[in-house]
Amino acid sequence: MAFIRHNLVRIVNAISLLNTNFWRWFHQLASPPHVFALAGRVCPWFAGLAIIFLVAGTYGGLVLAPADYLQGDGFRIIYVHVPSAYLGMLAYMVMASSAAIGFIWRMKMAHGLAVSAAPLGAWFTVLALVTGGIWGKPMWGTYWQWADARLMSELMLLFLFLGYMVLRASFDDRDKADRISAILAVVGVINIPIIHYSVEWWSTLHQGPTIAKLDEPSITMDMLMPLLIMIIGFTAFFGWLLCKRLQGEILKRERQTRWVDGLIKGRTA
Amino acid sequence: MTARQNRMILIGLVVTGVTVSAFLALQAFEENLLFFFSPAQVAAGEAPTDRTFRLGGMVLEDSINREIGSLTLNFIVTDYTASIPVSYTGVLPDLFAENQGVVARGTLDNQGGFIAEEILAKHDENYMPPEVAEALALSEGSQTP
Amino acid sequence: MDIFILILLRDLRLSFRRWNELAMPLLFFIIIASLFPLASSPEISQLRDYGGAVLWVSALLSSLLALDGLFRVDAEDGSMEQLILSPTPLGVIVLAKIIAHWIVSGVPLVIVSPLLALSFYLPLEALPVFILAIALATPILSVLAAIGAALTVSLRGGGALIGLLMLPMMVPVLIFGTWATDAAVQGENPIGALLLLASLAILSISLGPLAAAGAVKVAME
Amino acid sequence: MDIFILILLRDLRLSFRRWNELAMPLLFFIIIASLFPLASSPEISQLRDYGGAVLWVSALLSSLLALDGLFRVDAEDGSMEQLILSPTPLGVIVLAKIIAHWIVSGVPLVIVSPLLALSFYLPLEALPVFILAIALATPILSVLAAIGAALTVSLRGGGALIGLLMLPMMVPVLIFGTWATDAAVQGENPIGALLLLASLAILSISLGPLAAAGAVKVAME
Amino acid sequence: MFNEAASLKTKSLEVWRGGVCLFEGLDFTLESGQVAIVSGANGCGKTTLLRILSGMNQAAGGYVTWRGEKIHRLNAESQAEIAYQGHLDGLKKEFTVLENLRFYQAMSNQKKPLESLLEELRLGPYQNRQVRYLSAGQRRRAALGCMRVKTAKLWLLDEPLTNLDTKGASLISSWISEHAKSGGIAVVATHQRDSLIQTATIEIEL
Amino acid sequence: MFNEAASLKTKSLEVWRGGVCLFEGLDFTLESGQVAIVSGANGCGKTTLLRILSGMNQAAGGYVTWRGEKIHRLNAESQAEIAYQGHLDGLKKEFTVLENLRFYQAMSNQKKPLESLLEELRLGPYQNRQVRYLSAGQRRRAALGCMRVKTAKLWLLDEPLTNLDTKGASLISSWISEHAKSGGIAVVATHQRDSLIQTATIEIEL
Ligand code: HEM
Ligand SMILES: Nc1ncnc2c1ncn2[C@@H]1O[C@H](COP(=O)(O)OP(=O)(O)OP(=O)(O)O)[C@@H](O)[C@H]1O
Ligand SMILES: Nc1ncnc2c1ncn2[C@@H]1O[C@H](COP(=O)(O)OP(=O)(O)OP(=O)(O)O)[C@@H](O)[C@H]1O
Ligand SMILES: [Mg+2]
Ligand SMILES: [Mg+2]
Repeated sequence: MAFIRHNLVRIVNAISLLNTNFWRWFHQLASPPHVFALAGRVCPWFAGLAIIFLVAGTYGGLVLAPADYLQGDGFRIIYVHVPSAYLGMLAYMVMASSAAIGFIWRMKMAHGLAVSAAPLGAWFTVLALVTGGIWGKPMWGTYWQWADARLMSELMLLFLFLGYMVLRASFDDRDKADRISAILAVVGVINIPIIHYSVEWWSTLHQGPTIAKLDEPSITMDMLMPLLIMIIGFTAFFGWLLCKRLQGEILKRERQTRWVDGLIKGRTA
Repeated sequence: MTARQNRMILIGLVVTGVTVSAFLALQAFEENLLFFFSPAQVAAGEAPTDRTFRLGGMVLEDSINREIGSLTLNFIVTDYTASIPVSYTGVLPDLFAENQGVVARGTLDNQGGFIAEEILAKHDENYMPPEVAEALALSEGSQTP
Repeated sequence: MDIFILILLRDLRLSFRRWNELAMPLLFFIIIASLFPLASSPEISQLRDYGGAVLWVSALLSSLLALDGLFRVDAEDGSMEQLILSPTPLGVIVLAKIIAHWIVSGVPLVIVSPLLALSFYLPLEALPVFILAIALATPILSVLAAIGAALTVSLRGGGALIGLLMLPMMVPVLIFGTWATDAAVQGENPIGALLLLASLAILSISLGPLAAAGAVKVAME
Repeated sequence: MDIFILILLRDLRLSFRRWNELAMPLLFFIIIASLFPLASSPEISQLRDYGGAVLWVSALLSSLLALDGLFRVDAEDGSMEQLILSPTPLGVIVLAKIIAHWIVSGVPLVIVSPLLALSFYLPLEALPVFILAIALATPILSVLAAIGAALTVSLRGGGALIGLLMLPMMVPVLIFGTWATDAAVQGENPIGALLLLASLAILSISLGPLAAAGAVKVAME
Repeated sequence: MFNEAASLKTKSLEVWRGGVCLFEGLDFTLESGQVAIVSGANGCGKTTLLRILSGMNQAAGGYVTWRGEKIHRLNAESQAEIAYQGHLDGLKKEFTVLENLRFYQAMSNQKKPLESLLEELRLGPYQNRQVRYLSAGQRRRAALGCMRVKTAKLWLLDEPLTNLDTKGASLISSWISEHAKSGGIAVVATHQRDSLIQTATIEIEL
Repeated sequence: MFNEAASLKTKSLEVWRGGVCLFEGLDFTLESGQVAIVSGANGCGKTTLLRILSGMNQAAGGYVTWRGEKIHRLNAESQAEIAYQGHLDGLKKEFTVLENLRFYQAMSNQKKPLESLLEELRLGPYQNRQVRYLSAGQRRRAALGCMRVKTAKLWLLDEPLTNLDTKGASLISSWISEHAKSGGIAVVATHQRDSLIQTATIEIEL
């Protein structure tokens, strides 16, 4: 009994320590100079990762991976289509969740992150739509199907990104823009599960999940590896751009403060 | 009623609402929401007879035959419970082949055949090199004689 | 609860006081539906083919437009300040306003929809499903448009922006609605689409007012 | 003349300042036209059948809606009092306002109409006539809607009333417009319908502003 | 051109509103240099009177003349001599203060530089701010600035002091005195009689 | 329920608007029975302060408490004790005066008869007239009536005397005195300092 009590106390202590550490860390995330520096520090890592993985993945996808038994070499567009489709959704989730955090805890930096993610997400979504369309013409026999739930929901994702950006642009007051557009971003999250599960919920033209499912992937290892590498590469690329944009956004927001002044003077000196 | 109770009631209502809606949505996915009809449904007379609809299934092995001297093509779409003969005139997508998924849009003629205006190929979720596909076909062939 | 009904009645009475606003969505609906046959060669088969689409698009547009003023009018005359400062949670007030608005804009639409459907030669058997679908869809559209209206209260001429912002969320309603209608017209089973509409309706009614209330509060700062 | 240009520029600049209002009619037009294929089975033959009708009805609606605020905004912030008391005849000012509004709402519509027409599979040969017809029709619709707007300035949410008042006069425009389009599509001679539209356009531009100015003056008393 | 002397006359004005006679038999004449203060309880018809004097509303009986002509049938030159500032500001919220001033200046074909006016109104730092971000009193000052740029001969002011601070109020009162001294005419409706009475030559009690 | 005494406190409030710091380090405490007059030039931040006190806006730094709780996180009971009347009236133009009063009364669960209030406001003859047909001062009186029916403990009034005639102004000033005497608290922003200063216990100069 005493043993259990002793251990319980230790666990509780550990948790509370973790908890205080977490909150300290969380509050640091509210401080612009800190976030600016943090973004600056992780940026090169993302850049390096992105370059290595994108090169390796491209080589793997174009050269090492065998042609598909059915689609031949045409299937290789998968190495762009799938990562960009994932990244579009990931970017939306990053945008919506940081906007929500910003709204609830009034954290300006979180809003900054959301703003930075939006155009990136839009571009990835465009890429997914375009590569999908290009792929669809030879494979399905059409670029586009209005009645297909996957395609429609992906298009709506693009509209959500655009709507978010347009809404922001129509406010002159940044604070208000942050908080109001956060609501739109959060409401739009409902689209994400729809995109993902659309192929299961409705019988559509778009194929079902190949890798993103509980079963074993329905793709052989030699084709899968480059795909995974590309996905990691795309993600790192996204992280890289996100850090860069976040830094820019912070400078824009904090341009009147002393630390930015100091930063600029330090650079020019 | 105190403000606190009021608040709890409101939260309760919201939670109930979300639960009910999730339940209804799951219920809806039990019903099939059709992008296309399967041959079995067509055979059972569930498909409309007087207008265009989409027919989806697999192209039956050895069923494709071209009419000589024209672009017209006849083949059979099956879901392994029922089969529907389809005829189509026009260009085909690359993926159109025997044993592959296909979605055809068109109308039923009065002999129970299907006249397609448009053929779309539907790819499944499997990707593999040709060797693997052959091996797989072999093993499946041996399992289901 | 009392306050809920109070606001509901207030908004209803206001709409009846400015009857022209009341008539707006209905008139709009009728314009579309009656001008269409005028603008195209009205052959029965054709009308039937696109009748459903016309009805659904006009329902969507009329709820988009009618709701533009939902919060703006209150914001401009200062009532919104009073509502925000009232002890009742703003979400409840917003819900009451949405429902009042649905009663004056959605319900008439539901009521005339059979007439319009018949004038587009929709088969009689499909009518109940069509009406049910419209009845389920209009509240969703109202809630969505209300969120859009709340996001744009402090911007002039929010109408177009509401459209842009809420379109991604309205499209599914449109699609499920036409699915249900088509299924019914073709004698198929519309239950799936109807269930989806019902689920969306309940979801939007339970969460939508919260989002709209949050947006209004921020916008009025 | 100076004043005419002054007001024209002021209204244009205002529209660009509230750019979302500027985008309104265009966006509206695009939404309508793109929701249609979504809501119906988007088959080429059908789309072509009702494409013309969709385009015309949505052009009509978007000019109706966009003009609701033409005088109301000025009336509510007191600018209208100042304009009425200015030495320039009110008719001139009203004309400038209508033209400014047509530039930001009608012209974009004319510009996108070929795109939409193509997306509805209107034949290429019919395009010039269609564009010309839209270009002639939008000013008429703007003037008519402006008269309606003037009649209802002093009422809130006059939108529906405008519709009601102006609908009978807009119907001919719609009919001539679709005549011209249909004629062009079927390779017939569209000149008659186009001439009718042109004569209506000139008539409405010369008399409409006077009527609208009179109505505004009375409404502001 | 103006053969009649600048004078505003009313002749047995009779005004009805909502089925009630607000006043009748109102006669007065204002000559160059005169300032009339219109006072009275809320709802006694001050706003209505000013609108009638401007020609926007019509009286049930009697008439108003400016330079001997009926007020609602003035030619362009005479019309340009009249400036009215009502309860509403007449500013475009989306325009900056400067843009609003410029617009009304251009409407009356004036071209003077605006710096000193902005200075007087203490709107200098706000000249490039959109009106919708101004405080109530700043808006009012901008609106009065717009009235000022017209350089009209007859001023009709409805509660010009609303929302103005002490400095603003004394600025307006000095404007009115100056205007009268330089031969202008003003009719001012106000509840803050004390702040403006020293500028007045006539008081109209409704 | 209310274990804390009714008091409104601000703690080192700091307010920014449009990139400018309007004021900072504003501390004051108002206890039951106190009336604060907020005065200052146009644009000094009176409206902003009142909105922050009401909880509608948030300050850049510092905070406001009512009965010891942060103002924007009040529970329903405390929230019901606050009445705010800004530059805007909050009246529905399509409703009659009586309907507007009844609505705000019902919103605060009050049920007293309204005759005497209408009498005081001199709106008796207009009680069944739609607000859009009222004169500016009559509207303002109706709006203040709507504030009055809430029987709130804390009054936040932004220029209540705007457009009011002399009688109206002295009515409001007597309301404020009475309110303070019966244990209420009021914060009143005004430019007509003279008309209200005798009711004040504190003056806040911004
Ligand atoms: C415009 C057309 C297309 C669009 C908008 C589109 C959209 C998407 C999206 C959003 C995803 C990610 C889904 C998720 O992660 O849940 C995805 C995945 C995928 N798509 Fe597409 N796609 C299109 C065309 C195609 C075509 C033509 C093919 C091949 C025939 C294809 C093959 C795939 C594959 C293999 C995946 C990965 C599936 C998984 O493992 O989850 N897509 N697509
Ligand atoms: N939304 C806004 N954005 C930027 N600046 C604003 C905004 N609202 C107000 N301001 C500025 O903040 C300052 C304070 O405004 P506020 O309305 O509080 O003044 P006030 O003291 O009430 O003035 P008044 O006596 O004129 O009513 C003003 O200079 C105004 O220009
Ligand atoms: N459109 C209208 N219809 C009916 N009655 C009206 C209308 N406009 C004003 N009234 C009434 O006419 C009377 C005079 O209104 P007016 O606005 O001229 O008063 P005022 O002297 O300017 O008052 P205030 O000092 O409040 O501004 C008021 O009793 C008002 O109720
Ligand atoms: Mg008045
Ligand atoms: Mg103020």
